Amino acid sequence: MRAPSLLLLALLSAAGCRRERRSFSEPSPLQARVERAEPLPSGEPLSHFLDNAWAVSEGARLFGWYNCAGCHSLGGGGGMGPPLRDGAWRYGGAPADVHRSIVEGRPNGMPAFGPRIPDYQTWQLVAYVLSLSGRLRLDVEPGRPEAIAIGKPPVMVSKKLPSAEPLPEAP
Amino acid sequence: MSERRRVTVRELPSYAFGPRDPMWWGVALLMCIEGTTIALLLLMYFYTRQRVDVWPTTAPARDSLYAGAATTAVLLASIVPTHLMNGAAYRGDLARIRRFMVLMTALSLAALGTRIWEFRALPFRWDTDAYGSVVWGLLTLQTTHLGLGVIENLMFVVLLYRGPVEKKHLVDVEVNGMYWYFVVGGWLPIAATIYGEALFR
Amino acid sequence: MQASSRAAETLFIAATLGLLVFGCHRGPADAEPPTGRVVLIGGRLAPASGVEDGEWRKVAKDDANTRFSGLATITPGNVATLRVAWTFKTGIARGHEAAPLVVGSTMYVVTPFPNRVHAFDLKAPNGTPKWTYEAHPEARAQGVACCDVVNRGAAYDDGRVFFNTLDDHTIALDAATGRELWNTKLGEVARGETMTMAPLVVKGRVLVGNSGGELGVRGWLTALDARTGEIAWRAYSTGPDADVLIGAAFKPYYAGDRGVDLGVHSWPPERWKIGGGTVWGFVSYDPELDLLYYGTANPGPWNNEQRVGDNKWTSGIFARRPADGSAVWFYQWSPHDLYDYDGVNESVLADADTPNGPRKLLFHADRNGYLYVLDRANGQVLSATQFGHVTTSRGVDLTTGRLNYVAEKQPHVGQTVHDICPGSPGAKDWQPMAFSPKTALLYIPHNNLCQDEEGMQANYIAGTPFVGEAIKMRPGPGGNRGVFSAWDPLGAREVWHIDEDLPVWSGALVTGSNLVFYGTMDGTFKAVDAKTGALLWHAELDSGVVGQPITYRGPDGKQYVAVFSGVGGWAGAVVPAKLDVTDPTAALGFVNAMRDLPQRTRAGGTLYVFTLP
Amino acid sequence: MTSTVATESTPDSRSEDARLERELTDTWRLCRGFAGWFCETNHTVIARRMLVTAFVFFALGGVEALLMRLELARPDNHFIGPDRYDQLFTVHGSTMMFLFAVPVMQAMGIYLVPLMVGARTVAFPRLNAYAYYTYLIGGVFLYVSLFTDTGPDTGWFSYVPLSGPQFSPGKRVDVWSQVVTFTELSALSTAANLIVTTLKLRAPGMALNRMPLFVWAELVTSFMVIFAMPAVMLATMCLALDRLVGTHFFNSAVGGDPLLWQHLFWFFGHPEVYIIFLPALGMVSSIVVTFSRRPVVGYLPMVLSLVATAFLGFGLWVHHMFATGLAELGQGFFTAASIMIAIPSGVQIFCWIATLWSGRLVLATPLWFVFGFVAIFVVGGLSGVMVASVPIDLQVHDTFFVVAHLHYVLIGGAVFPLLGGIHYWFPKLTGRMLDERLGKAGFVLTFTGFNLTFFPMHLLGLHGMPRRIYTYRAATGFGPLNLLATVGAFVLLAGLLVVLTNVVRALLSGRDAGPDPWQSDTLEWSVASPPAPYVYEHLPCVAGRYPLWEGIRDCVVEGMDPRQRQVLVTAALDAAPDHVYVLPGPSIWPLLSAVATGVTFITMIFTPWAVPLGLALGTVCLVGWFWPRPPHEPLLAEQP
Amino acid sequence: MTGALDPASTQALAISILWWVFFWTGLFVFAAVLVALVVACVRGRRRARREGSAAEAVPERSLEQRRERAVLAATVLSVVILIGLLVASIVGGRYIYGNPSPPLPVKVIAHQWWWEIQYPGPRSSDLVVTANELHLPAGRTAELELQAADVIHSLWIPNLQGKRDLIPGHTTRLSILPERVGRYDGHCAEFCGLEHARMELPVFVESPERFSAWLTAQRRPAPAPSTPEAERGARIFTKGPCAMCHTVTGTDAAASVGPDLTHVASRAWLAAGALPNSPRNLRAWLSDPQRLKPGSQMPPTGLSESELDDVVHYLGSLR
Repeated sequence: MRAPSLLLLALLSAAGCRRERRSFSEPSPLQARVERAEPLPSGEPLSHFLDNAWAVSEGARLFGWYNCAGCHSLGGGGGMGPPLRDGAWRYGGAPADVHRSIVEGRPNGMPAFGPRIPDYQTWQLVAYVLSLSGRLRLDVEPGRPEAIAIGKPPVMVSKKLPSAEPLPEAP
Repeated sequence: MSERRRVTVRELPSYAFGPRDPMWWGVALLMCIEGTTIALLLLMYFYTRQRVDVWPTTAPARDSLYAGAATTAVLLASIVPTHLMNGAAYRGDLARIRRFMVLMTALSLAALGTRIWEFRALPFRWDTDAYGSVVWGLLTLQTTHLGLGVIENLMFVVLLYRGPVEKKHLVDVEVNGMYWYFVVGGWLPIAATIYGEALFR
Repeated sequence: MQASSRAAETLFIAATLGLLVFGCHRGPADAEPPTGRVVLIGGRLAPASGVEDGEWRKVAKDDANTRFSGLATITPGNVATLRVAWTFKTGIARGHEAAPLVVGSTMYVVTPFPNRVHAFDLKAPNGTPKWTYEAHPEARAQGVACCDVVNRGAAYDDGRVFFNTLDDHTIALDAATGRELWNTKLGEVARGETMTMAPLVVKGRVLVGNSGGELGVRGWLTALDARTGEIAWRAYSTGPDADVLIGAAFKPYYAGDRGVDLGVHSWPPERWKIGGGTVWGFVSYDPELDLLYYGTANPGPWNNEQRVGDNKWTSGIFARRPADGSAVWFYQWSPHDLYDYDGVNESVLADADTPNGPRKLLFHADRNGYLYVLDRANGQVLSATQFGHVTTSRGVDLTTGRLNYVAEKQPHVGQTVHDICPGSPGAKDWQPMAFSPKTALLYIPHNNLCQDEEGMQANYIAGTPFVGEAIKMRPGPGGNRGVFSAWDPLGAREVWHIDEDLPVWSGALVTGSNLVFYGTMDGTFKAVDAKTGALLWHAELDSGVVGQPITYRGPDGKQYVAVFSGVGGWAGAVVPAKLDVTDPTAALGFVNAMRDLPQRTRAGGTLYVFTLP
Repeated sequence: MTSTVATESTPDSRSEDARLERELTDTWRLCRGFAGWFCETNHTVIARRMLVTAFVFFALGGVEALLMRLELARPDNHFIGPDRYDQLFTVHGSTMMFLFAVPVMQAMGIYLVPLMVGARTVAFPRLNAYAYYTYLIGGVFLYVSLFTDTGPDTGWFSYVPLSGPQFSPGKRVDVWSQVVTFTELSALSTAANLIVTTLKLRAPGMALNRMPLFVWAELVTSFMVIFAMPAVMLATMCLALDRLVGTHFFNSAVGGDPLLWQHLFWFFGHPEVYIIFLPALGMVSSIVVTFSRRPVVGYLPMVLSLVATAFLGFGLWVHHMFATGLAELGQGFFTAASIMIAIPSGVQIFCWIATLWSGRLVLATPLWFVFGFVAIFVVGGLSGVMVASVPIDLQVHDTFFVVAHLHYVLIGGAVFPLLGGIHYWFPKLTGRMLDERLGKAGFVLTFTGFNLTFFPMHLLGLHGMPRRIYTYRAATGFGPLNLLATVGAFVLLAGLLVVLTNVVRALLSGRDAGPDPWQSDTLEWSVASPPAPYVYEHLPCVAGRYPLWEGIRDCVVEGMDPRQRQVLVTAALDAAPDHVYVLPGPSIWPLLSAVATGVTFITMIFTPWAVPLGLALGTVCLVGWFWPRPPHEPLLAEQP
Repeated sequence: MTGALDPASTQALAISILWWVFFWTGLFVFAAVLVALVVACVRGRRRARREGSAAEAVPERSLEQRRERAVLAATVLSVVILIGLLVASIVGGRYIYGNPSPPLPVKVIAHQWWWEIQYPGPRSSDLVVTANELHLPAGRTAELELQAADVIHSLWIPNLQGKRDLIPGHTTRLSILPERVGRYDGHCAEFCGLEHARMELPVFVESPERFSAWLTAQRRPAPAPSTPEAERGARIFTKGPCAMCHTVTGTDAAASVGPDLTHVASRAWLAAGALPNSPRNLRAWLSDPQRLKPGSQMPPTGLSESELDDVVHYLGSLR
């Protein structure tokens, strides 16, 4: 009876640690920005951001500061830019694709923020963008902002992150 | 051995009604705690009210007023069987206690039903704005009291019909009646605040 | 089930309320008129310009922006038999706000992005264009177009067709062959600048303006030489007097607009450089006075606490000389605008014989909810009357010309203000009104929207939105989101109005036979009687109508009515862009008021031409 | 009902006493074995567990304080980063206030009040066990969270919007709000228990004006708990709802108000510090009376000042919010109330000094701690009067001056009397005597260490050192005094370790104490040390305020059936016997209910499905708890 | 003796006088209580030695009344003292609010972990926006309008005035009449998150002439870069990450979520009192801000060495 409870405790505390860790000056997991060209790894470094509540809340702050909210609207419902709250992804919904959209921009009007946003902040933005469509763990989802009430996005049925291959070019 | 004064207690009864009974005091203190909580939440309602420019921000629809009136009516009606049940408890008349307890439990379940209708009739959610939060807060708090009351009533019904009914249970019946008065009493100021506001807006 | 039952119930309550409101004849009569209003009694109005030619050479029919055509073959009697003559699918599923042009026997249309120009030979109307010009604008311009990638039409002059592309190019085409004559680049997409307006050609000058007030773009009106495409002059809406072409000739009527370099000193330091005041509406021209009239858009950012001061020369109207652009007078509809009330709406020019002599007038239905009647010679406000439900201001003080705001409704950073009416789209947005000299009435397609608003700190990053407001729009009192009303400008009162469920985002057209045409956002194209507002005919189009209807006499002598369908624009963006209706602040708050639009219509884009059988 | 019968100790009365004792021991026997540990409801057992748990949390809080002192010892020190430091000072504050101060005072009450009023048990023993387990689960939950980097980091009063959903991501503040809910639930249950025990189970003859002052203190404190704790439970519940389901109680953008949180919290916050402080006054009164060998001067003024402190305590919470810029008129009223509350405390001190002045002093260790208490508490009280004045408060609020003030009134005002009380009642709790020399040495070290640590903080505050900073620049000149404070902290640690060794040494090889080592006056000294599970062989009855001194120790109650766990219920005012009811024995349900409450509150942080789960578990526990157990006393003979 | 007890303004003077009144009264009361305690202890011990330590259950009636009267007297005395202190406090309080002459309006907005200061001028274009440094003219009352952009902060300048909270959703006011010229330390006094400790506000009280000279200098837009390094630095600044958050009036960088850097070189401290302003410190700050102020919202810029030199050079030119 003791072993599983200890294991459960260890699991919970690991999840707790990962969710709560405040990491300030850690180097970007994807080396310097200059090596943007190499293929984006999957898995490990992402949980550093996608399972970290602090990274998601920093992403929420930057989503407002860097004017992502201007085109994609505060709640991610879209405006000039496409909505980020529904499950539809024009350029792929995998974290790596969202990261490339931010860094390199997209032809139909998404500006390239690569040289202007430090890399770990880009990953924080990716974490927040995925939380907009309810793709993160429930205990990592950000709370309501201290602003006008927008309401949480409909929790996505499938928590699985979409695959990495991008959709065909939009019409 | 010096002179031993003796206080004999052999003839004293084994139960007593009203403030002579410790359980009565226990529930009275619970009423103080929950009463303070209701009072503070009502103060929060009026504090928030003077900070918001349009109040109620999304007015409760007419449907809510009907639902609120229904709950209030059912709760007020449930006072009668409670009062009669207490009377029967004082006289130890188990048959009448059972009958009124069943009636009271039925009315309390009805109140729970109209409360669900109230929740569904509100045209706003708890996260719509400050007004919605405070109103849902008040309703949820009162529903907790109501829910606890319903569970206790159901337990009493089962106890009175199936279980071994003891003398001290008369006191418990009377105390449960007192708690039910508190549930109804606690609802009146809340209803007046929420629905009164919507009526005279 | 719960949502629909609640919606039904709100409609039921709204309808009863609506009746109450309708009963008390909503309109100016009961609102006590602002003090000191000049009432012109018994005036006779004449259109400023010439006789009916059966064509539609300018988007607004004439320089006076009347959208009135003398044609009368289609009459209230036979309009019921109107049927589709031919259609043309543009193949673009965005907002079609353009007005077709008809010159001789050719019709020219401009589509939204990617801004193709099609010319149709009306002698053989089979829906296939005679020629098509591909502008190939930059794709990234779509990312800085605030309110859908629209284009409001082309201009024709002396065998040339002029139009703007989204990526800030003004292009002239040879009307016969569609060959590009010249192509001038006027703005910088990277700074958020786009161009959507319909040019106006006056005395060999092509007048164009930019848009992008939501991205902190500094507004200007530019005159290009019609033959060569070089820039003749450019008048900015903010900045030092030199940039704004304010010189000795500048004599504004009201004292508040007189001063040196007000375009700089009425802004926090250097903020006029990203101060908005773009020019994306319609331009009017009075040949007798030789004055251009155009409006300037909202100051940037929307959050007014970040731009203390009157923010000259935004949300106002300029009168300029077409030759050198020098400003003659200016009036500010909304000084220190609080709610994004752009001042670009069209100005209809008309003359009136008044007891004390003829008076040159200008009618303007502004987004701040007032219908202004100005003396277009010197810019004096003769009357300013509320033509919609207004809670944000108490009236216009005619002695100082200033709009006095209601303090409690001023948005603040970090505080939500409720029931702001009219909402940011205004009582009337860009949708142009029509004016019939025969009935002397203005036919106004407008909105009935309110909103809750919270100010936020706007952070300027070039090429990204610079707004600073979180908005949730709601239907106004009565529950209907749109109104089409007929208005007597001289009597400053409403004659009749039709409550429309959706905002009336299409232009209006009035004909000599007292017929008024307009379209609704759920795809109904209607004809109503100009005198009574009775619905005479309607047709269901494939998509919502946000275009400008026109009428012309075809080569076969029959009268045709043409209009674009294709829902979009700021109001309809939720459909073509497939926005998420669960986020109330999407599309700067409009989605909260248009949640049901995706079920009411589909995106599309078709040119419909109707005629009698 | 009292009949006086002359009896002498005949052989059969001695054997009859032995039989009585055998039956009582059997009726009130404690549970045996591992499972028994969990179903025990005897109030002395539960109180001892609560005391030990509280002092364990006191030690943990002390370790956190030392880590903070090490971080602040030198300027620009990065021994602990800001994130870890924020967790430390928040958990230090929350542990000391919620997990140590209130529970330890209530534990002393639960242990001593039944003994002092002459009852065999508290009124609701199972509720008492439930209170302890809820408190234990709350404390363990806080420390498990701290060690999984989820320790709260927004201060022990967690001002919104910093503790709100936007600026405190993750579950840290949720842990804090649930721990507060746990401890408040436990405090409310214990308070209700103490009130009913004091009012209904007093020995016959112990009218209200004959109750010992410690019992008065616990009664008044419990009433404060009843009316103060709901405010913080409501506040933390609203904060949890704001954070988890998006309500807008404190969202200033939509009409909520951050000041609403401050009003709600401090409406509880200030009574909370008096809830900690009043039982300490009761302990001082007991110690002063015993070691002055005479009744207290002015019994009635002492009781009235206790009640006055309680009422005034609810009227001055806004003095925590002078800096928020509220209207000046309001501040004037709260300044007056905050200054006036010094009067009841002053009356108490004057009465104690008068008692000492006219008594025959026995300078035992408890009395030394009382002297230490008076010295430190008067300084704390006076700095309190300074903080009550708006202009001065605007200079010293949220600075180290306030840190000094709160430690002077809390450690000085509550911990010193508590240590005195521990030294005074240790013989009763364990049956062993503490060593006087070690006790006095411990006092001296603690007293000097305390002043060395906290007096310099007054100066630091005035110089401009804000509260809750993890480091400071060398140029600010705060370095030397901070170093002095850190050194003082280790001296204070040494003092407390001496007290600990004294306790451990006494437990192992302390002198046997016997029932009444100090020849004290109150009833608990009339029973064995430690008292038997049934406490009184014959329930006592009382004719005066100092029963053991007035030599009427032999008044007894007879007629109780030793074969049943009977409790004599007496009238609230004059304690005339009213009726005798049978108490339920030990039960596992308090533990199960506490676990159910714990599971519900903890899962509530992670998923809203915790509410229906909690409802189901709660219903099961409610039924299990209240379902009648044999032997039954059937209401109607014929019906089943 | 810096801080609250070294007043350099009318308000701080009033408060320090009130403080000394309370201090000496408190000292007197403390001394009296301590003396009473010692005397009681000595008398009690002597009485115990004389009469043994048997409990005296019913003390002598008349002596008891005399003791109760003594307690009553002590209580009455302390009530009188407390009322005196209350009156002193209310009288003292009047000084910290009153401001006779028309005040200099200053707007202070607190952000998470830095101060934004605005000096409105006669015309809108005369507005001066600066950060982390407050200049006040001696002899003239300044009325600070306080707002918070995120959480609750508290502005406290011990030498000049009591503290006032800055609360989101509320506007609070603080009026200061500085008398003595000099540099004083201001602090954030309400816990506001990770870097609450490094949220200081240096305050410079100057003569009115120097103050107006400083103000007109601050009103000028940033000087155009003169040297090639400064030009490169300016381009990196406006095209790179800096323009995402900072404003340099007169250039394209107009973002306002970070401190205004138009005249950053004229400031004495960097990063709200984290370190003194020098090219070396500025370089250290830009290369790794998280080491000096962990948790600050300034990200490491990731610029290369040469880019750093150019930017430091450019920022150095912003006098």
